[in-house]
Amino acid sequence: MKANQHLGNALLLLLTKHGVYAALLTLVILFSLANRQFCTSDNLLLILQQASPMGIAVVGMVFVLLVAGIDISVGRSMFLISTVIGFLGTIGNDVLGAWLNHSWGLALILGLVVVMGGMIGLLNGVLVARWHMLPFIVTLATGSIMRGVGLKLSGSASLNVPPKLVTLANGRVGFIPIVVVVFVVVVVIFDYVLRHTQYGRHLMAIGASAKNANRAGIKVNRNLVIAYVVCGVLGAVGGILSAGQIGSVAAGFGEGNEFIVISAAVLGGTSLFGGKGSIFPGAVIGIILITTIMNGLAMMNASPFIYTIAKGLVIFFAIALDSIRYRGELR
Amino acid sequence: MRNPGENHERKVLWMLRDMPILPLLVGSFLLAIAFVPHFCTVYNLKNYLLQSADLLIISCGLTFVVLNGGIDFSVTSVLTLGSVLGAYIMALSPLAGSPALSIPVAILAMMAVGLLVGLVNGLSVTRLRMPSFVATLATQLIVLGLAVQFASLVSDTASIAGLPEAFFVLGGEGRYFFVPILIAFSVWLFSHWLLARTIFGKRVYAIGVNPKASFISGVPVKKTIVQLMIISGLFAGIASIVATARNQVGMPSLGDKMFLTTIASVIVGGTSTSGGFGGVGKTLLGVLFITLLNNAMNLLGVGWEVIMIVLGALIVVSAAGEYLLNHRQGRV
Amino acid sequence: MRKCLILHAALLLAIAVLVGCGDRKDAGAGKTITLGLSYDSLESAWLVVNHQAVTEEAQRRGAKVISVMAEGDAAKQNVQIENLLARQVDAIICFPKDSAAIVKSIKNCRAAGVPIVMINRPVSGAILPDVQIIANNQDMAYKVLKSFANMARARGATYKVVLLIGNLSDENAVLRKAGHQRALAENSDVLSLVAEVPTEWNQDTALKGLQNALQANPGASLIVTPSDYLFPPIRAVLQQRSRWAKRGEPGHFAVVSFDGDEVGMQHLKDGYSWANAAQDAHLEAKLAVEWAFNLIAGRQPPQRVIYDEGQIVTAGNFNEVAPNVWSYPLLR
Amino acid sequence: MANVALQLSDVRKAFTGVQVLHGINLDLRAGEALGLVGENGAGKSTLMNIIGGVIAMDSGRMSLFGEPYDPRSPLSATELGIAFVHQELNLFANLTVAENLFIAGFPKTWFGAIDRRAMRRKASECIARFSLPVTPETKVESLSVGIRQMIEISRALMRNTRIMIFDEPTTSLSKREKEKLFKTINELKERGISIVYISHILEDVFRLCDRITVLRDGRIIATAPAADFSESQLIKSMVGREMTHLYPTVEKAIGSTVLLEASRISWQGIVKDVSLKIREGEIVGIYGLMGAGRTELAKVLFGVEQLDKGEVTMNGVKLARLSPEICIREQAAFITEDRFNEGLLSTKPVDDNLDLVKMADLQNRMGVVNVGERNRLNQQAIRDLQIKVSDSKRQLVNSLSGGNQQKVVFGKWVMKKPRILILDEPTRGVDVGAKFEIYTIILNLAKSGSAILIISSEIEELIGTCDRMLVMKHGVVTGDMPKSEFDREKILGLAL
Repeated sequence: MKANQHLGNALLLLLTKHGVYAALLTLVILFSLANRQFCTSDNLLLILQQASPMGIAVVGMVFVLLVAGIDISVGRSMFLISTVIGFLGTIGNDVLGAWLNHSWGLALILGLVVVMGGMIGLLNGVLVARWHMLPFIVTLATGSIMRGVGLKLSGSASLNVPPKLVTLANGRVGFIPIVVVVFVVVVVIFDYVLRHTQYGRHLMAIGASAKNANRAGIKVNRNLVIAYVVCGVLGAVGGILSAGQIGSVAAGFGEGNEFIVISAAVLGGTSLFGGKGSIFPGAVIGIILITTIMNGLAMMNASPFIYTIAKGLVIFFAIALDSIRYRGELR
Repeated sequence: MRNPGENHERKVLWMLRDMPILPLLVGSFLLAIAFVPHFCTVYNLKNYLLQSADLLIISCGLTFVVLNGGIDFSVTSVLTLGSVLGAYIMALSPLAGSPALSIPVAILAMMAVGLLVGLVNGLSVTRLRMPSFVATLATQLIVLGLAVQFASLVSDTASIAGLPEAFFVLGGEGRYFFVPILIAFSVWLFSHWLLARTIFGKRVYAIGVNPKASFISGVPVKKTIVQLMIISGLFAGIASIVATARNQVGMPSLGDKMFLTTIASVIVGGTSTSGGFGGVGKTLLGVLFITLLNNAMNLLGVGWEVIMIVLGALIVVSAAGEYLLNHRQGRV
Repeated sequence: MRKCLILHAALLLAIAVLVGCGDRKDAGAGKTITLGLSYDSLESAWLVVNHQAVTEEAQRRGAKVISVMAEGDAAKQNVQIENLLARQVDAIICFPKDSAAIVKSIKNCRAAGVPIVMINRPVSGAILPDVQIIANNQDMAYKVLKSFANMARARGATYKVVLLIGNLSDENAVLRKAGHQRALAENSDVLSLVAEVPTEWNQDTALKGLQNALQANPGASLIVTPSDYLFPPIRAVLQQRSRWAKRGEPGHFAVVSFDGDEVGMQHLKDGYSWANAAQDAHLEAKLAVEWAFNLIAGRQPPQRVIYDEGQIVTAGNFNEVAPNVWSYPLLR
Repeated sequence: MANVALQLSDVRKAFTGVQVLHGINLDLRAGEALGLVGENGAGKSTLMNIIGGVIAMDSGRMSLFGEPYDPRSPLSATELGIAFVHQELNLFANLTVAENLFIAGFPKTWFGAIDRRAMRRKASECIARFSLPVTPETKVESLSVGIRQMIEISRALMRNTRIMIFDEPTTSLSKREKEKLFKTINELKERGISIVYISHILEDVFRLCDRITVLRDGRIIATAPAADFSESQLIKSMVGREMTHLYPTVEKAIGSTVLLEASRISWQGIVKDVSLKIREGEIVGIYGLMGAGRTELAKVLFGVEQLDKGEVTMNGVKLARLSPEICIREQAAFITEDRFNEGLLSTKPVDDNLDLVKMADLQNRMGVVNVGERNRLNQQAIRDLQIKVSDSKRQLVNSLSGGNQQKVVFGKWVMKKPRILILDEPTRGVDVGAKFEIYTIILNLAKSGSAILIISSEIEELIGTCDRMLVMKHGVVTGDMPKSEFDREKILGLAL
């Protein structure tokens, strides 16, 4: 019986560690068999391109999940940030208009709204760390506030984003889409931060045990807040690129993106209970897997509602696997 | 305590701490009567109660889960799937011809949907040890997907119309406006009875405060958690009956936007998000307050986006207030 | 203690301010007519213009306008219309979210004796509103695609079609799909359908769906969209594939559209699209307000449905027809 | 006095009204190893936590190398050169050995990233010193507890440490690891670092320490060079207190029926092959030091943890599966040592705590609790146990004194009229007066025919109340003696 249990545990470990690769491989083979167009370099690039904006947000989410937090406001902060950009275009101020049409001016404005994303993260972080509120309640509430503010700004109309941004988000360097380049850069930077800086290692430590971390002299609250700020910043970048890809921000923009982002992180092996997870390969493989599922289902002409069900099943199983060894309270 | 002069102050404080929403509700109500045009008309007060009905039912269910320190995101999807399934049975299925048969079957089916989803949630939490906020996030997606997929399979248009007239009574059609109010009130009364009088209720509170001590004291922790998740789902199923009857169609978008108001009702009402404190009495006040806010702002022509902002801010303020009060009391 | 009281006082004050912000000039107003506007959302440029035109037209006629927005929630729209009725508006002009679910509101209006006029989006159900001002969706969708097919036949070109589909809870989307499909069937010599892309009226869904559909069908050469609202994702996808080119330029990808709003007409003028079925935002607004006033005065319309016959603008007749389209003055 | 590293004068501390430290005066000299011995609950941990900045003292003064010393947090203590090696491990399992060693401050390159090469180099040195079978890149989660502890010690050594406090460092080390540790400690002494060494293993204390301080009941009994003590003297001064509290005398008879029987119980290597039998009316005590497996035994007996091997029989019924629910059905009760986390709903009123176990019997077929009966029983329990509470409906349990809190826990179980009681540290954190009342409750329960198992780290208490005593050490029962053979030194000798 003992031996059996050991075998089971080993199998489980294998599944949690490498299951995502197996799943990806199986899916790629299945979809390739189902549609000849699937396994072309064009389509694989397309998958990367579709995955990139959300992938950037997943990187931020990993930071928050590592300290056993969660941010379900990320979709709505994407909406607010993008709406602000669209809104600036509708003000009709000549100077502002000129800026939006100028590369450097646009860069500055984008920089400012990304900072705004950081401020949103700061608010979430402070409420969670200093005021000891449950992360999912905090971010549910701030999310609804952001959505309200965004709708107020746009008057619930769809707004166009600056053409320069559209060109940026849909452009290519050589044959590689720019968004993919941005994604890679973000992954490289933040993977480095996580692995090779004191901050990153402290995050892992806090996730493993906040009490021990405090005893070891780590500034737990400050690091926690920074994690939420990172999540806010990267969520904003992802949102901006996603809006740029579409070319406009409608009232429904960003709704439900938090599902994709969180489930991608968890699929990539990041634990909801903190202290475990990675950006490369974890987050990257997670978002690619989800995008592949969506892409492949579309190629098989599946009903779009199946996507929702598939998304739900994916997140359910990813989290069920993550939870099996959890020994805390049931709630 | 030591100083008799403090006694009165302590009583007020006790009341404010225990039911901070009550003076707010009364105050807002008076403000609304005084300043909101057409608020205090029979037509509007009737609307007000009708609008609270389904919210109260669904919030009561959610209260049980929040009392355990958890959350149930899937209630809105249960509302949706129930609505679509019930409407299908009443309007499109082979039973559709005989309302006398199809209506009860539909009602049972809608409740069964809630029961089933609640069971899955409960088992996910207890057996698979998933935290409820992600387990239900996932079931929310799955159930919503099922609802929309089902609707698109059985009907060309997304919403399913053509329900039997008799069913609308449950939604308060015409002179039967008291029916949904009565249903909601019975559900509330039942919840209150469960929590205040039965052993199940006592166990819910005990587990919410200290699951470990409850377990050692012989409380069947897992069973109780499954039960309260089932209640949450079941009540969402009942709410789905009332909401469907009220809108008179089966809608795959019925619950989409409802979660915020639901959780806001529970939290603003004063049930603690960390579990063990609160109850449906508070939720009732929360529901009345949130609906009042919605209704009054609507009458004033304030946009829904402003209401969203206000609801979000209220949740933050309630949770922060709870933290402040408890921190000083040394609870936490 | 003091903190607690201050918190309460602050919250009540905030509510009072919110109440104060709302307009309550009509509290004792005399005979001015009040129109209630209930729009689902203002997502597309067409709706923004239409909503504004209705407001201006009503104000020009001396009416006061109260506007509420349902943000894509059909159940909320019903509640909001109830609240409009509570405010004792004289008539309601409604752009419904859900063609079936709105029936409940029509009933409510009947019961309250308040006329309701549907604008642009028709109702599917047994009970129709007093007046519907709608485009002849199916006919226009059929005609616009048919005229494209004729042009194609004249040039000896054949097309592989990707058909975008709107949200099926919107009767407009259902009817336009039917019109498009009829045209496809009748012109199968030049048009062959290779993929249908459901968009849910969501630009992101449309973007991803279209990307995947074009990937799966490299031979596709025509996109048919049921609304100009979907142009941004169409443009983005074609740009990504280097297919966003004018007619006659290498790599050109044909587009046929619907609505005739500023964006769609501009693309037609610039040569990116081939044809557009323009429905008149101003005309529909004018008719709606006119009939709302007529109904208030007790005049009944000759028929329940008043069609905006619309205009089919193509690359061929642009110079003749386009100046008659409402959005023409906005073009660059 | 230039060579005094740390000086404590008149340090006092009380928890919820119970005085734990009564004016401690202590000198720690530079470069010496000071052994600190005493029974559980003597105040060693509290004292060390005050020095380590984990808790604050109520009054008194401390000075560190002549400077006034009053740490606000563990961090400030660390910065001033005081390192702590705790009983419980403070490592992060998800990080590597090297990362754990440097967690408080990584070596950095010029642009702020972690200098992996420097880190690896320094970590390797550290590992080499103990010749641990790890590399700097090994993840801590894959290591044994012993090795983890060595890493924790190394971590403390890495800092500019002047004083090191070891709290039971060897409990999970193998013999070889222990030898290495001792060698290191001697090296440290030579480098002028002061050591405080807390241990129950007197042999080790004698071997390592220059001086030994004995702490008892929050007072320092003796401080003298190690050579001045013999082992038996040391034990005597540790336990040799006069009877400070009286024990009630209740006439009772021990019956012949065995109510609780456990045979060959094992759990996770912490409880090994334990058997016991308790008859009706009998009180059996279990004495053991911290980590002897006493608490774990109690939890296994009550089904809180699932046993790996063995059988439990209650009331003559062999139980196939154990859980609190099932045990309660067999009329068993369990009072845990951790009142706050496992015993009470501390933020709830007294009434809600008292009825927690009993309420299952007060429901009708609909599950409705008979509130009148409940209130009557609650009031009766409050009267019987003399719980001092003004309004049992409103007053929160955590506002009561320790003794009354414990009586509430007793009340919760006594209401059920249990036949079998398992009591783990029943008088912990309870003042002297309330202790007497609690003993009375226990003895009266035994008189009414219940079988009682008391686990305690206070020998006095067991001698005063028990009919028979078992001694546990490392999960094994090392002694079993009737009341006539009770002897403090013998008991402690068996436990050490």
